[in-house]
Amino acid sequence: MLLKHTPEMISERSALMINPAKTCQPIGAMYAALGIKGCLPHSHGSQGCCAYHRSTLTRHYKEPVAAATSSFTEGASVFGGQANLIQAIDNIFTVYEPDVIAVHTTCLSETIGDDLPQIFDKAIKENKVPAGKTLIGASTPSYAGSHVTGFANMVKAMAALAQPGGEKTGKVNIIPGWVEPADMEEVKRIASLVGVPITLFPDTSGVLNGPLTGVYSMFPEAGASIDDIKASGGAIGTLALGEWCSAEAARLLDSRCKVPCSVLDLPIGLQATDRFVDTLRIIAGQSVPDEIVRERGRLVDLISDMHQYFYGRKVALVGDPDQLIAMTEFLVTIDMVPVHVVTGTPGKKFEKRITDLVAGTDHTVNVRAAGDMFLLHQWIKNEPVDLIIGNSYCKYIARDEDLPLVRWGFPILDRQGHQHFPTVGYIGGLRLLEKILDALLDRQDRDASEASFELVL
Amino acid sequence: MLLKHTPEMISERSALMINPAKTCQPIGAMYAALGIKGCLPHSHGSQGCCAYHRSTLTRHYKEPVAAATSSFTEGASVFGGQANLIQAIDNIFTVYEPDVIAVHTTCLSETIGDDLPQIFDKAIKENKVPAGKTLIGASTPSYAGSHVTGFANMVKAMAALAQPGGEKTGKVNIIPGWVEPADMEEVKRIASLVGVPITLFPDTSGVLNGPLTGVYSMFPEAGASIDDIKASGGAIGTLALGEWCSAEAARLLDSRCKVPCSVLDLPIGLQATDRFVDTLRIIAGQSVPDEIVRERGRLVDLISDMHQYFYGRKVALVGDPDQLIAMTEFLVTIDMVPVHVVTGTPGKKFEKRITDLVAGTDHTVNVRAAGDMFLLHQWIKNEPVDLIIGNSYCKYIARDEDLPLVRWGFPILDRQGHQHFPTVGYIGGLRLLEKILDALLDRQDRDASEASFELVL
Amino acid sequence: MGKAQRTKQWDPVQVKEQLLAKYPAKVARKRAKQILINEARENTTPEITANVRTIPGIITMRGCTYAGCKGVILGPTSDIVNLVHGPIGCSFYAWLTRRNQTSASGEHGENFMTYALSTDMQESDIIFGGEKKLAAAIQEAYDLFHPKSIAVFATCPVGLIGDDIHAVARTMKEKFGDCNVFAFSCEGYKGVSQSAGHHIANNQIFRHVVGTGKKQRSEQFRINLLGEYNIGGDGFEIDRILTKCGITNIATFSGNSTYDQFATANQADLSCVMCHRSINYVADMLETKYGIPWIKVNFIGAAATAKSLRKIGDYFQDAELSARIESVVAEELPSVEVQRQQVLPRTTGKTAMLFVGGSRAHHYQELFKELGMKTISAGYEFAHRDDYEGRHVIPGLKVDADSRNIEEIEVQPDPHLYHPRKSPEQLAQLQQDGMAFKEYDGLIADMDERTLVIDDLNQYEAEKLVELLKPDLFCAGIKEKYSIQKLGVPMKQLHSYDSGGPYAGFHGAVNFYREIDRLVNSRVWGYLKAPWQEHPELSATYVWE
Amino acid sequence: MGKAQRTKQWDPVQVKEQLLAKYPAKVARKRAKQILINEARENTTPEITANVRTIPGIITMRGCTYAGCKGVILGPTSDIVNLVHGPIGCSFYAWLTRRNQTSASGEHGENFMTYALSTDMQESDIIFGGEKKLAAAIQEAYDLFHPKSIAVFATCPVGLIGDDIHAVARTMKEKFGDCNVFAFSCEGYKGVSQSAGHHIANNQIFRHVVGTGKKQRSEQFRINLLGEYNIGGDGFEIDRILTKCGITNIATFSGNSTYDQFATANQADLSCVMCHRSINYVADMLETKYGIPWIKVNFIGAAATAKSLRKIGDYFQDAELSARIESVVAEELPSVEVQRQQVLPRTTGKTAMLFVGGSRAHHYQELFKELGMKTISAGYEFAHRDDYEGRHVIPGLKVDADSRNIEEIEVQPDPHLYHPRKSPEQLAQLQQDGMAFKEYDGLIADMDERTLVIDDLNQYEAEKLVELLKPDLFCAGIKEKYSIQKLGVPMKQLHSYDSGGPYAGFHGAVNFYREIDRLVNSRVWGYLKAPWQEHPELSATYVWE
Repeated sequence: MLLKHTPEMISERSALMINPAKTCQPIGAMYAALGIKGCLPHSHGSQGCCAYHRSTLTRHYKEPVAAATSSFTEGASVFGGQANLIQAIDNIFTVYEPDVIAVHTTCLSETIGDDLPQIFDKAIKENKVPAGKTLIGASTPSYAGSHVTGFANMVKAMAALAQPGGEKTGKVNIIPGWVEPADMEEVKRIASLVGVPITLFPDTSGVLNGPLTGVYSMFPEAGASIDDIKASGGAIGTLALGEWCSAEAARLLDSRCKVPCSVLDLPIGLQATDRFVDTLRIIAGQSVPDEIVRERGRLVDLISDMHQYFYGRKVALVGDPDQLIAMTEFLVTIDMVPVHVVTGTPGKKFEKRITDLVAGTDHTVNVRAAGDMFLLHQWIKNEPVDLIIGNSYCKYIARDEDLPLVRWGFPILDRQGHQHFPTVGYIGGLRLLEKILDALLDRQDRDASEASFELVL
Repeated sequence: MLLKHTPEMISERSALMINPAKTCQPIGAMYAALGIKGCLPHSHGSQGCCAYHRSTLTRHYKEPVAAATSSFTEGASVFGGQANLIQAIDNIFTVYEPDVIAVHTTCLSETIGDDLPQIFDKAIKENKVPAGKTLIGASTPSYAGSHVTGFANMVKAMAALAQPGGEKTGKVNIIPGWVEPADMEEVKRIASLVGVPITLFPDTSGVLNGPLTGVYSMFPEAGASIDDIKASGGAIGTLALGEWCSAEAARLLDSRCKVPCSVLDLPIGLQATDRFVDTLRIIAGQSVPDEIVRERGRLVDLISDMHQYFYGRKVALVGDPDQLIAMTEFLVTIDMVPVHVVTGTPGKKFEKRITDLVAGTDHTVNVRAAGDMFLLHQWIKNEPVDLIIGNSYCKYIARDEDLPLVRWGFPILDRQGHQHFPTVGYIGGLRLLEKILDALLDRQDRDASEASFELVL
Repeated sequence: MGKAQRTKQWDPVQVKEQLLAKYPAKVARKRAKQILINEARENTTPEITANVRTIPGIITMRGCTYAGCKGVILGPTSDIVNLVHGPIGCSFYAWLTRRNQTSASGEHGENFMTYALSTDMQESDIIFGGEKKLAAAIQEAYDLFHPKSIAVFATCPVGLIGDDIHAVARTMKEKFGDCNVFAFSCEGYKGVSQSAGHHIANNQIFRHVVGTGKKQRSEQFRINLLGEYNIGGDGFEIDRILTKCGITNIATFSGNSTYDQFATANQADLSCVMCHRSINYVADMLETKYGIPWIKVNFIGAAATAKSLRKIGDYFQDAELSARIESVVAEELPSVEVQRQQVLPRTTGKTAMLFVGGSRAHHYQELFKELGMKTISAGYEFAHRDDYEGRHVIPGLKVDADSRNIEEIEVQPDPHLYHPRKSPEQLAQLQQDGMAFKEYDGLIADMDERTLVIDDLNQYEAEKLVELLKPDLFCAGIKEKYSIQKLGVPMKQLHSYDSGGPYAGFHGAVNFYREIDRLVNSRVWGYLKAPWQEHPELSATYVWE
Repeated sequence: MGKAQRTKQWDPVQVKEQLLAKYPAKVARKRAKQILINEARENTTPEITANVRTIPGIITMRGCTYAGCKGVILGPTSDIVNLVHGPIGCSFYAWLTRRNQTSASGEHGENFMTYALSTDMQESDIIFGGEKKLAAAIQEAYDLFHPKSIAVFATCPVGLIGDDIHAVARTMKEKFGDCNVFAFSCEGYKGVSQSAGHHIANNQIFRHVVGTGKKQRSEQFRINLLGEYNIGGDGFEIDRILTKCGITNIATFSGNSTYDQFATANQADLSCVMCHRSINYVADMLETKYGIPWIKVNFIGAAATAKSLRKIGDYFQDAELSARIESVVAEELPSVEVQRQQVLPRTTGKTAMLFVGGSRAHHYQELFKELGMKTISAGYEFAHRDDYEGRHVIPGLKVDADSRNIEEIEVQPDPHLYHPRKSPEQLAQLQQDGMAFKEYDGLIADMDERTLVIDDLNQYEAEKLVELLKPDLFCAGIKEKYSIQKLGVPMKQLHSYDSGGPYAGFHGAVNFYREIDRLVNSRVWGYLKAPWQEHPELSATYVWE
C-alpha cells in the first residue's frame, strides 16, 4: 500500500492539508499567459516558483514552457523586487524579443508589497520596453484561491487590455477557461462551424501541442494576439466558459467596455455542449449546421450504446471547479453516480452547484470545495466507488484501493495524448465515454472468471 | 487458462485451421455495399450467411446493419436460386425502396453456379427493377480469399459501374479500403485540406457511425452516390489505398475507363500518410496546407516524446493485409519490433512485404499470410512479446499470456469508440500512439513494485 | 413519443393492416397468416402459420440450420472438439459469439469452446471434394487435443458436392478407438430456420452419445434439464438452486454440458424441458427409449422457478425433497420480492414486445408480469405451431417440403437400458393430482386478448410495430438492436442478454428486474432532440446576462 | 544537421562569443566569467565564476533553496513526515516529482513520501502570522501518523512575516515527547540556488538527528554514503553491490534513508561522498565531530564503480574484504563489458553535453567515456567553484552577500562520541599509499582541452550551443528537455533519468549504455522533414502507376 497511513476514519482537520487537490495561483497565470501570441510569462518572485511551474507544465504538456523569473535574492525580498523586475524586463526584451511579457506575482512579491503597475511605469519611463511591446501584470498571491484563481486573474489582466469605445468588430469573445490546447482548438472549430466569428483568449492551441520540426521557436505562430485582445472591447459580447476560470474577465469587459457577457459551463458533456452550441447559434442568428447536429447525434448514440456499462456505477472525482461541474453533469446525464467530488479551490458556490446537479438522482453526493485528496481517499474507503476520474496523483489511491482510473484534468504526468484530443464539445464527449468505458471494461475483463470472460461486450 | 490446449510446440498443419485470422468473402462485400448511398446489401445464399454477417458487423459497429438474403431452401440449393433472387429484388424494391441493391454471392450460390448478371437481366426484363434503380453484383465465393477479398470484389463491382468516355470531372477517385467510418471521413478531410476534389467509394462514414435522433433511416444521407461512382470513369485518376482491398477496383477503372491509378498503402502511421499527402499535393499541384503540416509535426513530436517507451518493445500483430503492412511500417518507424505478423488472407506478396519492412531493423519477423491465431499464439509462446495488436479475439491470448492488448482491426466486439476516431492520417497516428502507450504504461503501473511505482512517466 | 401516445388505445386490426399494407400481395397474404390477433375463443387457440419459409428479400431475424446445430446445441459443450467442414466463415461466426458459459467440468477440465476449428475449404476442395482434407483435419485435431469426441459439421457446399462426412467420421472413429467422431449434416440451406439445426444436432447427440456412458449414476432425484444453454450463466444459477434442493442434474442439453453428461443422460429419472422448441422431441425419445417421463419447466421468473421446483418435487413424491424445496423457496424468494418491490413502481404499466428465438418470447413474459409490465406483442423467430398453440396441435401438423428432409428418429425401448421410472398407476395418480406430463400449452394461451402474436417478425414489421405502438421496451436479437434504438426505444437482447445475465432462477430474476428498470427508466431517451430542435425559433438578439 | 557539420572543427572562442553576443553588456560581462574554455595550464585549473546570483529575466535552469532542502535532501527519507509551512504550491510541486525511490525500510515500514503536507497558508495567516496554524498542523500530523519525526519547512513568506518555526517545532517536540520535530528556514529566496537548501537541510539533519541513535551498530566495514538520492533506484544498486562485498552502509544521505540511519551515522568508519556539491561539508563535520574520515567515491560508470569499491577496500585494509571486492568486480564487470562492446560501435564518436545539478555533470562523463562518446561541453546548475576547480580553492572562496546568511555549523569533537577511526600514523600511511582523503579535483580537470565549461547555463545559451555544436545528445532537466528536442537533438534528463534508471553501479551502467544507444540512434530524428519539404518542387502532373 502506497498510502498505507491513510485511515478510514475521518477526522476533521483545521490546519493541515494533505495531498492537495490544488496548487498555487502563479502556475495558472503562467499557463494563461502562454496562450497569448509572442508572450513570455514572467514570475515575479524567487526563481524556484518559476522552475516548479515550468516543470509541472512541461511534464503535463510535454512541450517546452519558456518563462522567466525575477530571481529574488534575500536582498530583494527585504528591499523589494523592483530592480530585479526592471532588469528582467530589459534582459527579456533584449535576449528573447517577445511581443509581450506577462508578469504575475508570487506569495513572496505579494508579501513584500511589490506594486506591478508602478514598476511597469518605471520600466517604461526608463525605456526598458521597446515600442510596440506590451507588459501585462496580474496579482496572483499564492496564499489565496488556487491555480485556477491565478489563471482567472491573468485572463482578467488580458481583458483589462481591451479598449473601451473602440471599433465594433462583430465578433464574440470566448474565454475558454483552463482547458487543453486541443480543447481550445475544438471551441474554435465549433464556433466556426456555427458561423460565429470569435476572439478566443487565451489560446494555447499550437503553443502547447506544437509540432516537432527541427526548429525551436520560443514564440510559435499561435495564441491570441494582443491586437485581438485589445479589440475585444468592441465585441458583440463575451462568452465566459466556466465561472471560476473565465467569468471575472468577462465581467470586466462588461464593466469596462460595455461588452455584455454570459457565463456558461465548460462545454464538456452533452448538455453543457448543447447550451454552448445553442447560445452560439442564437448569437449568430444561424441554424446549427448539420455537421454539429451529426456530432451530437453520434454522442447521444454512443451514450445509449454504452449505457448498460455506465448505469449506476459510482465515481469519485477530483479536479478543478469548472471541470468538475461539467463532468458531474455529464456523469449524471449518462446515469453514472458521482459519489465523491473534491476540488481544492475554495468556494461554497461549488458545493451548492454539485449538490444541485446530483439532486435529480436517487443519490446524494459528498462534495468539498476546499478539500484534499487525503479526504477523497478516506471518503472512498468509507463508500467505495467503481471509478476514479482525476489527475495523475489519483493513481496512488487507485492502486491502493484497486480501482480503475480515468486520467483527466491537471496535471497528467504519466500519460500522453491529452494535449491532442479534446474533451470539450460533442467529439470530446465521445472521447470521455470511450475512456470511461475502456476503464470499466478493462477492469471487467481483468476480474472476470474464466467462465464469464466475454468476447462480445 | 482459456486456451489451455494450445501447445508451445508448433506442428505444421495441412488441413486444419484453428482460430482463424480471417472470415469469408460475403461479409466484406456487405460492408463495402453499406458504403453506397441508398444501398441495401443482399446476400444470395442461405439466410444464415446474412444473419451472421449482419450480427458481426452490428457487434463491431454498434449500428443497424440492414441486409437482405435470398433465403435459400433445400430446393433452391438444388435447382438454383434465380427465383429466390428475383423475388427478393421485387420485395426489396417494394418494401424498403433502396436506390441500389448490391448482391453478393455465397459459397452456396457459387457452388451451384448461379449467374448474377443473367439473373439481373431476367429481373430487369420482368420489370422487377424500378426506373432509376441499380443492381450491383459481386461474385464472392467463401471458399476463396477472405473477407478482404470479398470487400475488394464488391468495390470492384462498384468500379464496374463507372462509365468510360464520360465527362471529365476533374476529381480524383479514392478507394479507401476496409477502414472504419471515421477513417473514411478523415481521408475526405485530408483530401479536402490539400484541395483535391475527390470521389470516395465506398464511404461508410455517416452510415456506420450514425447519430441517434429518434428516427431510423435504413438509408442515411451518407455513402458514395451511384451517380458519383458512375462519374468516376471521368476522373483524373484513382488512388487505391491498400493493395488487397482497393487495387483491383482501381485497375479496373484504368482498363475500362482509362483512368490511371496509383496503389498506395493505407495512410496509417507517419510514413504512409506522408506518401498519401505527398501524392495528393502533387496531383493537386498545391502546397501542403499548414494545418496538415502542423498535424504531421504533432505526430512526429509525440513519437519523439513517447519513444523511450516504444523502443525495442516486441509486438505480435494479427489483422488484414493492408492494415498490417501499414502498421508494421509504423511500428518500425517508432522503433518498436514487429515480431510475429499473421493475417488470414492468403498471398505470398504479403509475407515478402512484411519481411522487407522489417529488414531494415536488427530483427527478423515471423510472418504468415494464410496463418491463424492458433499459430500466432504458439509463436508468442515461443518468443514472447510486450504487446499484442489485433481484434477482440486476441483477448484470449492476451489473458492467457498476461500481455497487454491494443484492439485494432476487425472485428472489435468488446469495446466501443473505434468507429468514431480515425487511425488513418496523422491524427490517426496520434490515436494509435496514445493507445499503444496507454497499454504499455498501464502494464508498467500494474507490475511496478511499490518502490518503483512512478508519478511521472 | 409522449406518454399520452404510449398509453392510448390501439386497434390491433388496424395495426395488422398497417403492417401488411406495403407488401406485395403475395407477401401480404403469407404474412397475414403469421400475424395473429389474440382473441378469446372457447376452448380453442387461434391458429397461426409458423415454421414456414422465410420470404426472400424480406429482412428476417432468422439464422440457418448450421447456426442452430453448431452454434446453439453443440456450442455450449466444453469437451467435444467441434470441427466445421466448409469455407472458413461459418466456423468464424460461431466462435465465442453465443455467450454460453462453461465451468469446464469435464474429466480433465477440457474447454474447447474457445477454439474455432475449420477445414477452411478452398476452391479446389469444392471442385475435387473435401473428404480427404476433412479426414486430415480430424487427424490433426486428434493429434493436438486428444479429445474424447470430435463433432463434424457440414456447411452449405458440403452437401452439394457430396462429401460423405459421416463415412469420414466413422472411419476416423474406428481408427482412433478412444475418440467418438460423429458428424452433422446441418447445411445452412436445410429447413427454414435454426430449428432444423437443433433437430439435427439433438438427433445425433441422442444417437451417438446418449446411453453410452459407463458411469453408474446413483444420486437421488436425478433429472435432465433439456433446452437450457447457459447463456450468461443461466444454467449455473439453475444448477445452484437444484443442488441446494438436493436434486441432481445429470445432464443439461446442452448448457455447460460435458460429453459424459450426455452419455449418462439415460440414467435420469425425469426430463425437465425448458425450451420446448429446441428439444421437446428429445424428451419424447428419452421416454420412449429409456422410460424417462418429462415435464415442462420454466426457470425464468421467480414465481415460475418456485413453481417448477415444486413440480419436480411433486414428481419424486419424497417428503424430504419437498420440504427441502419449500425451505429453499422460503429462503430465496423473499429477498427477490424485496428487489421486485423496489423496482415495481418504476416499471408498472410499461409495455414490452418480445421477439426471440425459442421459448424466451414466452418465458420472459413471466418476468415482465412480475414487473407489472404488459407484453403487447410477441412471437418466435423459429418456432412451430405447437410452441404457439400448444402440443395438442402436433398430430395435425403438416410436414412440408422443407421439414421433410429433417430426420425424425424412430426410437424403440432400449433392450438393456429401458426401464419405466414410474408404474402406469403412479403416473396416472400423478396426473390425477395435477402433474402434467408431456404438456405445453404454448405462448398464445398466456397472452392477453388483443395482443399481437407474430411469427418470424421481420425488420420492416418490427419498425412499424414500434412506430405504431411505441412500446417501452423491445426484446429481440443483436441484428434488431440498433434499428429499434434509433427510434428512441430501448432494446434488450434476449438471445445474448446484452452481456448481462444470468436471468434464470432467483438471482436471475433480480438481475432482470434491475436491468429492466435501467432500460425503461434510462435518461438516454430524453436526449434525442437538441435544445435548438426543441425551440428552433431564433430570437432577434441573444439575451446576454 | 548532417554528419559533416557535426564532426567539423569548432572554435570555442568563437562559440563563446556567439553565446554572449546578444546579451546586454552587463549580462555579457557576468556570463563571460561563467563560461570557460578549458585550456591546458601548468598545475593550475582555470578559474570560473560559480555560485553567483542568477540574472533576473535570463531563463535559468535553477530552482530554489526550498527545492534543495525539502525536495532534494529531505524528500528521499521515508519515515520523516515532511510538513511544508506556506501557501500550498511549494508542497504540491515537491510531491512525488523527484523519483527518489524507497524500500520503506523504517522500523514499521513507514512511507510518508507519498504524502504532501502543508499548512496551506491563507491571506489571514500572512497578515496575522502562521505560527498557531503551524502548531495545529503539526498536532494533526502527529495525531494521524504518529511518526518518529516531523520536519517543518519554511517557504518564502514565512521568513518575511517572522513566523518562528523553530520555536514552534521545539514546543511541539517537547509536547509529544516521542517525536522529534525540527524545522528548516529554507525560504526560496535564500542563497542563489538549490545549493543553499542542501546546506540548510544537511545542517539541521546533522544537528537534530545524527548521533542521537540508541542502536549500537556492530557490523563490519561500516560506511556512510553521502550525496546519493536513490533516483531511479541508484541507491538500491549501490547497496546491492556494497552488501555483496560485505560492506555495511549505515546511512545514505539521503536516498532510501530512514531516521534511524541518520541517527546512527556517527557509528560509521568511513564516509563516502558521491555528490560533492550537496554534502561535502557534512563529511567534514562527521570527521570533526565523530572522527570519521571521508573519501570521494563515484558509482557512476562501471570502471568508476570498481575503482570506488577498491578504494573503500583499501581504506579498511582487510585482506578478506579486498578479496571479496575483487571477486565481486570479477563477477560483475565482464557482463557489463559484453553489453558495452555491443553498444560501443553505435555510440563511439558521438558527442554529448551535460548540464545538471550537482556532480552528475561530472560523473556521467565516465559513462560517456565508456561509450566512446566525447563530452564537448558541461557545467553545473548550482555548483561552487570547488566543484569545478577542486577543493584546493575552498580556502580562497569569497563569501558574498547571498552565501553569508547560509549557516555554517561550527562543530567540535563530541565529548562522548568522538573517536578517531585510524591513528594519525595509519592515515599517513594510507595517504602515502595513494589513498586521497578529503580530496576532489573537480570537473574541469577531467574535461578535454577546448571544451566549454559553463556554469548556470541558461535556456538561451543552451539553444545556441545546440545550434552551433550540434551535439548528438544533450543532458539536462525536464525544463530543458523539449526545447532541445524541438531542435532535433535527443535530450536525456539527468535529474530524473526520464523515468529510467538505475544508472549507478554495474547494472546501472548497462541500463545507461542501452538508453544512450536508443537516444543517439533513434529513427525519430530522421522524420523532421516531410517528403514535400525534402522535395518541394511540384511536377506538372502526377505520374500515375
